[in-house]
Amino acid sequence: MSAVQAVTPFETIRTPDAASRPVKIHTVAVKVTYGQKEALHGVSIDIPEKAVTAFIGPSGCGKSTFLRCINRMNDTIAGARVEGTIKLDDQNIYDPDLDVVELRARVGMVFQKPNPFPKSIFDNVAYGPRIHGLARSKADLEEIVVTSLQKASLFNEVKDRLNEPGTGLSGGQQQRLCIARAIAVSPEVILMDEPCSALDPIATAKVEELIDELRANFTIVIVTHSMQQAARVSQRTAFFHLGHLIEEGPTDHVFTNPLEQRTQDYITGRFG
Amino acid sequence: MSAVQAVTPFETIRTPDAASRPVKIHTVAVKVTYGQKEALHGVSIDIPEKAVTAFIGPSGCGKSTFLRCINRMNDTIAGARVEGTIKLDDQNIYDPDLDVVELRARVGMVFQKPNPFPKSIFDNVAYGPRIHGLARSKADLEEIVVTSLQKASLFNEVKDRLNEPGTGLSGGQQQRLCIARAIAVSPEVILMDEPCSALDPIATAKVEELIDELRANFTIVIVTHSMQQAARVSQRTAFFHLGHLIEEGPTDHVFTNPLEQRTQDYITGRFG
Amino acid sequence: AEQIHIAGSSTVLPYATIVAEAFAEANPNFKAPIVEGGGTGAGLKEFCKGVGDDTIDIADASRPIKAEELDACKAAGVTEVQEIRIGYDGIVFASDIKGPDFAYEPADWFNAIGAQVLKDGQLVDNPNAKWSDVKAGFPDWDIAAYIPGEKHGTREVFELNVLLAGCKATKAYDAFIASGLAKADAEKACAKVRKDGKAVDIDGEYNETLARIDSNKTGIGVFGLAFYENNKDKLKVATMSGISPSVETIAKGEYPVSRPLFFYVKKAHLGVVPGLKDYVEFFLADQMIGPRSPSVAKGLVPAPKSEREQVLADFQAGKTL
Amino acid sequence: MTEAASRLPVSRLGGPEVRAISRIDIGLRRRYAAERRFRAYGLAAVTIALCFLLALFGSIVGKGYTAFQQTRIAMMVDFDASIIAPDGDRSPAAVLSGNAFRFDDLIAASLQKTLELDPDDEDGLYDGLDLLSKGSAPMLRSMIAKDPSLIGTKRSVDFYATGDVDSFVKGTIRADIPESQRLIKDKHIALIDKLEKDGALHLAFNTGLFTNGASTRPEMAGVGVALVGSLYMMLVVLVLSLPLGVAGSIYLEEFAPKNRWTDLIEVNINNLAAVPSIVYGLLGLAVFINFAHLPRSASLVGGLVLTLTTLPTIIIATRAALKAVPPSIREAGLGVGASKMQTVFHHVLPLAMPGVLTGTIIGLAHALGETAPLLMIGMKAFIVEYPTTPLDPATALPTQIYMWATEPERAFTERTSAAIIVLLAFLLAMNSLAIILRRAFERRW
Amino acid sequence: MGPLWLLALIAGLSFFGFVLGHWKSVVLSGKGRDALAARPGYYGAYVLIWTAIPALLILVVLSVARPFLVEHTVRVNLPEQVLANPTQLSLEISGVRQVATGLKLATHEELEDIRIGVVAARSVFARHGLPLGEDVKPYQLIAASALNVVSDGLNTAVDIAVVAALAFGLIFAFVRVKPRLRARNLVESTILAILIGASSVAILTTVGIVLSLLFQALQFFSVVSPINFYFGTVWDPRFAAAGSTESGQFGFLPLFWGTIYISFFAMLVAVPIGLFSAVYMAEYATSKVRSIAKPLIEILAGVPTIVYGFFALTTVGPLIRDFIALPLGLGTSGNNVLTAGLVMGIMIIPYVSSLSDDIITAVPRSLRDGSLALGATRSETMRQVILPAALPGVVGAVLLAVSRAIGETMIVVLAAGVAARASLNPFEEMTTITVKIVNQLTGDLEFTSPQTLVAFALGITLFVITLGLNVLALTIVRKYREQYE
Ligand SMILES: Nc1ncnc2c1ncn2[C@@H]1O[C@H](COP(=O)(O)OP(=O)(O)OP(=O)(O)O)[C@@H](O)[C@H]1O
Ligand SMILES: Nc1ncnc2c1ncn2[C@@H]1O[C@H](COP(=O)(O)OP(=O)(O)OP(=O)(O)O)[C@@H](O)[C@H]1O
Ligand SMILES: [Mg+2]
Ligand SMILES: [Mg+2]
Repeated sequence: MSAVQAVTPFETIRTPDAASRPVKIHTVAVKVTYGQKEALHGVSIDIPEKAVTAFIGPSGCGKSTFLRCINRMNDTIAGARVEGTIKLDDQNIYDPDLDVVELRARVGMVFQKPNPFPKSIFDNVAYGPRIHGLARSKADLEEIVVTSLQKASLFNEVKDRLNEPGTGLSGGQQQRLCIARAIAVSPEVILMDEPCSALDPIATAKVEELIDELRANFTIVIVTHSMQQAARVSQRTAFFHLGHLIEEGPTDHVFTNPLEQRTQDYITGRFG
Repeated sequence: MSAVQAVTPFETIRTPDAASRPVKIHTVAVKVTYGQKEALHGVSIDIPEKAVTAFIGPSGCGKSTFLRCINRMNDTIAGARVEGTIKLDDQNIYDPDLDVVELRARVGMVFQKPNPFPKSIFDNVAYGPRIHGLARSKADLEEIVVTSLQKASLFNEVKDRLNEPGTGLSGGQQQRLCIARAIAVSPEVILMDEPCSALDPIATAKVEELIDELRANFTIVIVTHSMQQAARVSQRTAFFHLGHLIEEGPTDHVFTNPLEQRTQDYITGRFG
Repeated sequence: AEQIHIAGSSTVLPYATIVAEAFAEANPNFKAPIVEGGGTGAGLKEFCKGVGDDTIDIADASRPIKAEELDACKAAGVTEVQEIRIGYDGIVFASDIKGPDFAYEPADWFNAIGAQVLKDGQLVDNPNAKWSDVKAGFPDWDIAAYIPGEKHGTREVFELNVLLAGCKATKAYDAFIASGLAKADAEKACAKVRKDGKAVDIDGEYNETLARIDSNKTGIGVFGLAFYENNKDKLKVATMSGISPSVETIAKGEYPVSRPLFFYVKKAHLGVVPGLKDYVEFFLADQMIGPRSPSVAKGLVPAPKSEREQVLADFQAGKTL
Repeated sequence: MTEAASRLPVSRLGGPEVRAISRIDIGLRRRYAAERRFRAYGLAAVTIALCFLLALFGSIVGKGYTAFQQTRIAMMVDFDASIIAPDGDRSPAAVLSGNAFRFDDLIAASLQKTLELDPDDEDGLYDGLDLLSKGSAPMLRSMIAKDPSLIGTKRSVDFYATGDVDSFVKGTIRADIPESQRLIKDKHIALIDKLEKDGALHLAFNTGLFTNGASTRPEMAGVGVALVGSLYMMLVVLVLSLPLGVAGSIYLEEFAPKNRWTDLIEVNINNLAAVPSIVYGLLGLAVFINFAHLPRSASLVGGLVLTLTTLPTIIIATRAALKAVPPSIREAGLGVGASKMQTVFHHVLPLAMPGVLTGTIIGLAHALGETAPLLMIGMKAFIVEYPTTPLDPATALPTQIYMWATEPERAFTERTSAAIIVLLAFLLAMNSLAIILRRAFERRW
Repeated sequence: MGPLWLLALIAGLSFFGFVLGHWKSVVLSGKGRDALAARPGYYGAYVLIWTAIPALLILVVLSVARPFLVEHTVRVNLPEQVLANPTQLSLEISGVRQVATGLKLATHEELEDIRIGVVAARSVFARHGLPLGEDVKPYQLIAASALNVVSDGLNTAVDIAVVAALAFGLIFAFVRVKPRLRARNLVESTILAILIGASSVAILTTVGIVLSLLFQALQFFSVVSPINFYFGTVWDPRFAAAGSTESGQFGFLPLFWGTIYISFFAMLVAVPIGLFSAVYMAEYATSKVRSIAKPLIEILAGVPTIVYGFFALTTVGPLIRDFIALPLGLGTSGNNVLTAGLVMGIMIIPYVSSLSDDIITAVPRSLRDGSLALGATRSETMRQVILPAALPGVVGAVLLAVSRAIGETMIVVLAAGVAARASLNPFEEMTTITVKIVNQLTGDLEFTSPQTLVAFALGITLFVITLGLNVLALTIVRKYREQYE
């Protein structure tokens, strides 16, 4: 509990480190078109390994779109077309030879709108480990589920009702369930689209805690609308605007000393 | 523009007034049970007219549940049972004689998860006015739609694509669409379940602006996880915890001088 | 083929099944024959598909096989077809039991449902709306005649023995000839049935006709003799040219409306399909289609003994078409 | 700077607020009337549908229930060894062979005793025999063949009365019309009365209706063969059409690229549903019998043809159900690294299951009642012997019903309705499993 | 081994293969050098597929080839004069086959007797319960014993081939099981292939249907000109008097009109009742009522059509005649379009109601909530939000119902009659294309006449018409579909 007490929502930046790391995801000129509409106009960014990268930007600027490119979830949208290069560990993920399923197993995702399966809470979390064979035994599986739920700080609330449907949870609980579901398969990269939008400050703090913990081993990309959150958890920040990547750099730089006026304006809420 | 510029996300409380107002919604010992599980254990609260009341509390504490009681949306959940009294303008809304449709027309709601209809953006907003016959003519209807979208500060982003489906919007855009949809029928009471959760600070500020403006004529209840937001927009704040209403009062009181330790702890993020 | 397979006319079907059943009972060591309905055309089509294991052995027919069909048979390798004539089918006219008695002449039917009839010496589109218009003394009923559909073998008999006869009797035939039609065309014109709904084609079975009379008590239906016999508590039969239809009057040739029934045997199968030869012989036995046989009880009009003997002899002699 | 911002103050003046102050009439009264009407239409629709069902059921059951009982005539039979086994050989084979008329003698003898006839009264004997089913002698013979120990004993045997007697006893042949029009003669009625008084003539449950094969004698006819044939066919249909239909739909809906080709296929499958079933019969005749040389009249072929007729229904239902599953479910599955195949089989298909099962229920119901295609492949047939495998000749319930419906004898009329009841019972039994399954899969989200 | 035994063997070994593959992958992963690329189950399935599919293929191929081989054997053993008559051949072959069966039944001594000719084979076989139509000819005996030899040999060959395939597949796949092997992808592509195969059944069916109709339709059109057929207004394919060649009038239009008219009335009954029932069950009824009403209504689809037919003929038709047609002076017939439409409509109610109900229930609740929260009544929600979202499914259901209506015969025959007429008055008799297809195919008419062949022309025309209907429906759905989420 001490950790939680240390973080109060009104405190400011938890000084992220600015160490340079190998690149995990390398993208060049990624363009996305939905039907006629171009939603991303050529985004090039390098996402470092074992660090948290935050995407910020006004609503509708293409953050989710870009995130969904990284694990090729845009494939599922009829009419969505992706151009450009995205490399994960030097492998082009839009390579026709690439196994999308493996990619998605390596690059997990928490969606913006929580979408639990209409199954029990337990099965929601156990599904990933089951199909990937991460558990050797039933006990193993249970442990994975419990740990994941605990990490997503949902366990206490649902421990008596693991067999009830995940769709019967509150909004914030569903969101945490989806986080638990994503981390249960321990992917190398975790893409989180506003994972704390429906969470109260304490739950948020715990999830941030989790993210901080995860970055020791995983690469994390998080979309957030909260500057504070970006400042607190991320090491690098990318600012999107109207389908363009405006600026990208170490979080403290971006927040304290942005290169672009638009970034400055957005961060200070003086946008227009 | 001046209004927008005045609000920066890092500023603090916009001193809400503490004037006393007639009660709009009066609830006594509201209990809600989902199947076996009691989600609310008897909540009694008075919600004043023409003011903004904020519900705060940790995820899963029953805020949405309570909100859904006020316009009887819980009726639609199989297995949900509501006990106690809820009066709107002295009329018991659980009275079997009461007209639910009229109630819901008077008490609008923005859901936690944005749920646009699979119709065009225009039709999404026009739906309510159409069924209630609020527009005398096509031009009238168009005006309502445009104004509502403008108020939800979505208009600029979608003005070229009013005929495209609302489901093709980004998460934050969908949320604003749902706000526009709700205000288009100008209900007396507007229940907003985390209306800004997917919005960037500027959009949030605009929505807060809108809420502030609306309270001149409407009663507003808003669920939020952001203390700052509650402090900024609400005149009264209610704190929920584990299905109980812990404390309720003028917002500045609650935030600066809470009666209960738990409230204090929650607000300062020192919970547990 | 382990067992005899029969298909064809649904008029012959009841007799074929009676014989098949009796045959199976009398010869427990043969498997019971399979008898299908489906209509003469369909049966002959299956029959003429070829010889061999997966083709049928016998086709029941309510009309003689046509030359084209025989050609098709031969083209498919069914070169030797033996024709067996089993007896006759009587066709009767009946109405609801509660109604009055009818005594028809062919001319009445022609005047009632012919497309064009003679009126005051002129050929006109049939103007008769009620039976009383056809002949004084008939009841004041709207004409509603349920006649066999055009695809039925019975229809041909009806046209030939009733309509054409009536046409000739009313001199309409002469009028057709006089109007310049060739003989064949005049016969066709005689057989033409009015299309204004007073004559209703029944493509189904006699039960359907009965149900129609049930729902329209003033309707007159065309039935098989057997069907009438089994429903004479519901139906009242009419006489034709003064003769009341019965097995005896038809067998004697007094009652005019009847037709022969047949089945066709693939000679090539005789040696191969167990029991086929025995079945045919069994069929032709007195106990099966003789005057006191169950087939006759079911409505088959038996052929004279000499005729039956001749058919059997022809079969045994291997006579083919 | 932006347009929205500059317009904001303006819209504050007009717009919804103004209206809000004097609450406008939202036409509730009219809308409630519409709501009530809508609901009433719904209720009316369900009620009408159920009334139709009730009317149909009423008429069928009303006509058919009597067929479950049957008139029997109990007579003492002296299983005289000297008649049955004149050469002393009591083996079943010997019973079955030899002079078939010796069993008629047995029956005549016991009839004479039962009716207390003068041995020389031939007319009386024939009148008596008229009451008994013509199948009595074969019945007696197979009875003895089955149990040769009967030979030499005396035993009361329940003989079937003929269909006409049965109908008369049940009242479907009326006695109050002149004898010439009546289907049963006065002398027979007298005998029936006498037998009834003696207690020999009685009604018993008609087991033969369920166990016997086809017969030209209504009293001995049963739907046994048809039942087995239908059972085989439905098994074939279920085993083939459900997996084929579901697998095909999954491919078309979830995997196939969306292009003109798949559009064409979709239209095509919808169109297959509109092909008259007799055309499927023609196809089955050409493919399964003429080309693949499967035997005619076999329930396997019937099942295959019906599979083809059922497939479109199942595919259309399944595709509609798959379409109705929200895409977010698919995303959730893919998002945790499940393959498309896994997502479909683990999440999408279970959610679509109610629709799949509805398609199956309706498709099978249709298939069970279908006759036209069976006509083409020789399954509307007179078949006495039970099929032991799906390759043996068999008939089906609906074709049996049609055949009985065309029989002239009165006794077949009630049996037709009885056979329909059997078919409906079969249908209910078949569907109940699917219905239970469907209930299990139904969930709202 | 018989085919059933072989199938059982394949099933057994496949299962064994599954276990082996599973086991090996587990053991390999336990050694911990490489992580498995897929779940052990997929390795099992991989081995299973390799074990079962080649063996099954071989079994199928050999079973298909077998009759040809057997026939060939018999043929080479038949004397010239028999071979000279090719049409008799199949009969001869079946005769030989029976003899061959008999030879297997007979005992050793009996065979010897038959060979030296002391007893007739026929009587020997009869003793074993195999009746033959006629005496066995010597060449038949020769051919039959050759056949027995070959077919025994074939049996052994099949056994060996299948066992070899099993062994090969099992070992091959087992050896290939390595942690790096992407078993899941391989298994899934096999499943995909199976799915494609399943969907191609529908396509093949179409091809089959078109082919089975086309040739005879063309034959028909060589006798009757398509113009007379398609634009003819009189349907009167007169029963050609014996020997005559005249064929009659084949006007398609009255049938077409009858089909449209009757189907229209059927839909007029089924669509509102079905849709409203679906809406009621999905939205208003308690789950208990729904769980009873839905299966009950589904029974309507399973009642044999003859029941509907007689219901129409004896009950509905007279009612309509006596209470509507006669008072209005519109008709005197108990057989009419209205009756047929009404009764057919009843039959197809469940197609609309049950399928629509499922689809309506599948629409996510959030949409419903969204509408209700705006103050929409339930009916408004249903009409304006849920039904549009459920449109593709509902249209599919309606199409299915139309299809069923178009394909129905018995009801039309009994309720509307078989008279081909075109009239606007729904109280008159009319008939449909399908009725005529069935009638022309099953009557007593000669099968080579245009009167029978016209059924094929009607069939293919109907096919094309309904195809157009479906294209139209697809376009409508595309246009108005509201894809949720
Ligand atoms: N449909 C349901 N069935 C069963 N339990 C439910 C259902 N909806 C909510 N609950 C439970 O009721 C409790 C209150 O839920 P509610 O949605 O009101 O929480 P909340 O305060 O809105 O939380 P959040 O901030 O996460 O949205 C939670 O424990 C939740 O799991
Ligand atoms: N399926 C779609 N079809 C058409 N346009 C889309 C679709 N999804 C997103 N868009 C459009 O693409 C743009 C970028 O959307 P995206 O969801 O990436 O925004 P975002 O940055 O995630 O916004 P938010 O913060 O509101 O979630 C938006 O203008 C949106 O309207
Ligand atoms: Mg987004
Ligand atoms: Mg909530």
